[in-house]
Amino acid sequence: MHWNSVGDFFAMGGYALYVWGSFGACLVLMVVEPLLARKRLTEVRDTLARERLADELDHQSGTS
Amino acid sequence: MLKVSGLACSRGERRLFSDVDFSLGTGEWLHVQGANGAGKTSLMRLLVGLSPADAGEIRWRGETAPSTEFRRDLIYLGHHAAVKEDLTPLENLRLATALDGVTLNERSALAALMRLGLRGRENLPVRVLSAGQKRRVLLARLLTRPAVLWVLDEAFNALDVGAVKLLGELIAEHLGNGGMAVLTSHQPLPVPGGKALVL
Amino acid sequence: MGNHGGLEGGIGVKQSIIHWFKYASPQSFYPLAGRMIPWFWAAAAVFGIAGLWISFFVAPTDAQQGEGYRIIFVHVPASWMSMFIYLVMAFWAGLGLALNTRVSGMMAQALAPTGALMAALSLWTGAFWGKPMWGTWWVWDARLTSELILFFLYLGFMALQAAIDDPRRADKAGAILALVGVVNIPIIYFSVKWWNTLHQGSTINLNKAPSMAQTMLWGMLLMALGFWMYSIAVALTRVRAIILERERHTEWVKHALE
Amino acid sequence: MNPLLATVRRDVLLALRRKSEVLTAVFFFVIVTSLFPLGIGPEPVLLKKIAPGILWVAALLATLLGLPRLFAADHLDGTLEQMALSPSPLGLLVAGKILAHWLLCGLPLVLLAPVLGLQFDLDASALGILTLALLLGTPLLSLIGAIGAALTLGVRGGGVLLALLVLPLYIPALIFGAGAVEAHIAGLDVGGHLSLLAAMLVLAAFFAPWATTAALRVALE
Repeated sequence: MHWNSVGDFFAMGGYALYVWGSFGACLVLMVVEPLLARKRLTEVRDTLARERLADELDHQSGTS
Repeated sequence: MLKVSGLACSRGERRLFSDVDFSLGTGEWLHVQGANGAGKTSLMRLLVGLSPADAGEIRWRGETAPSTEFRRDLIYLGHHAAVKEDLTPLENLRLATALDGVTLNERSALAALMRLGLRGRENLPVRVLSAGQKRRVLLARLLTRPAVLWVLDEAFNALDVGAVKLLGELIAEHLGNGGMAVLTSHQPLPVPGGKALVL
Repeated sequence: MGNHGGLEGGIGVKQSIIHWFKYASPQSFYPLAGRMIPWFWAAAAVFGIAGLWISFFVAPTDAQQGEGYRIIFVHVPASWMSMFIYLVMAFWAGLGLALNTRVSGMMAQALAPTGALMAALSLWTGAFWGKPMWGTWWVWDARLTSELILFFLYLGFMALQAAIDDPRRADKAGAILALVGVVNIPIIYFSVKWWNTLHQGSTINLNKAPSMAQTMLWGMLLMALGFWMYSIAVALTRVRAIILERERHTEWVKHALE
Repeated sequence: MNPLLATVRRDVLLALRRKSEVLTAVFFFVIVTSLFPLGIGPEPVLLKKIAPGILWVAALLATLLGLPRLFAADHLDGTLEQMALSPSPLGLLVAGKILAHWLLCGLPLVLLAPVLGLQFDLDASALGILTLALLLGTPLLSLIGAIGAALTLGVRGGGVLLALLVLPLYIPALIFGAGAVEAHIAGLDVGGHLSLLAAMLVLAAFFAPWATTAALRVALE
């Protein structure tokens, strides 16, 4: 372990902007992308569920 | 010679038709009927090999179509004019056959255009012709190449009475010489006999 | 006789593989992907945490670049993945074109955004590495330039697929483009490299990367594995969405969601 | 007649009947190259240095300008369907169309380039290398461009999409084409550049018509 303190760790020997800028961007994008993929999946599922509900309602009222 | 079995086609999520079977021998023709959107044009495009079928098989002379031999035996005329407005009927006809690898001499080209009633218009740009006359330029192609199978999609549309009669005669002649034809149309066709396929 | 049997067995195996590809249906792939996703997430987390641990707490400070070199632990894996994903994408696309399997095209489509993201991350981290090391955000170095072009290829693939409404047609057109891209990637890479050496006087030599210590290599490998697992997990999530979007009117989708 | 030559004859004849379409690309090439000195300043040393790059980028964009029309007209009026169903192999007809595109769009650029090079103070031998490089490079641009044109046929926003697909693939041609002239000006050997351009041309001549044909069949489905 070559970091003397937490502040030392975050300072990254004077390269804080560049190191955290890189790792931060990776972290942010790699959190956002799965969330977007997940959202796309849930949206399709919701639409399909709503369609099925509408079909069932049609069925019950006998208008289908 | 032409044998179609179990043909199926869907557009997007809609199934247009399935289990289409028919066969044609020399001198026979098929009238494909059906309402708008029933898939007549889709069937024709499938038959000539422009789009792939979901299921089924097309055999020509015992071999699976589309093959080069099948294309040599085939003339397909679709909805489009397939005629260049900037060229004359004569140039259109001769260049189109040249693309097929057939050399058409000027006399035969003129004869074909004359048969279709375009005498005197051979060297005018197609741009100045009427819609019916443009259609006749396309139909002249039927006379340029000895193809056995004619597949004509709505060929009788946009034709005047005289041209309808003329095309009927051409088809009858073709069948008489041992040819085959597949036609689509809403209206009754001026060609005797024929099998019917309703989609 | 034995020889004959062996031959038949071989053909049988080959046919069953083709059979498997042909009928690797969306219907059976959808639940399978759903079951696999958590495992890939877990693997991504394990490799990622281990990789980060080595990146920050085990790998020593570099003699020339100080702590700044630590960007290598995300930059190199992102670059590797961006290239690797393009190859995998082209493989699926080609398979779809050759065998007409439905899942292949969906896989290619699901991989493209992740590949583009990796290329973008590689460019971004490259710029953040370049600034402290050479004093500029961007140099027309061979590697950065070809990464940029790879990013453009991803964008083209995605734009083409998005512009075609019929999914079957979009898959085929995308597949042709991906294959053309695969043929071109080595040509582009070597031409850019040559161009760069020709103009060496005006640019900075990027090959002064820190000499690789064993621990650094381990860190990079672990991070790369983490990125790999991440990519698979995201692509599988996306392919599930694509399967549902495309197969929404089939019977099995109606049953699958009940 | 050979179907390939027949296609070339047909496309050239059509272009001669409608000259404006061919001339647009040529005018574009002339105007864009002439704009650069106005934007950068008339200093001969600087202009000479950037001339190969500018002439090549302008040639690339001028080629791109004509590409959307390569198959569009034939697609609209149904001629493409007839070509796909012709007894002649579609690949041969497509090769003919690409050749015609080069004759109508690439060759004029090659012939004009030495004249435009004079604006940038290039000497006679540099102009010769420029022309030679364009002679090898412009067919390559037509071949690669045809793949993009076929892929974007009948697609929403086709023109912009075409540029996005094709321009990255043009980069090797740009690098070696402009590089040849730059190397010559710097007093280096240009054989390597030109033979690599030729090698890429041979590769593209084999693969591009095939890929274009596959893309056209997809577009016709």
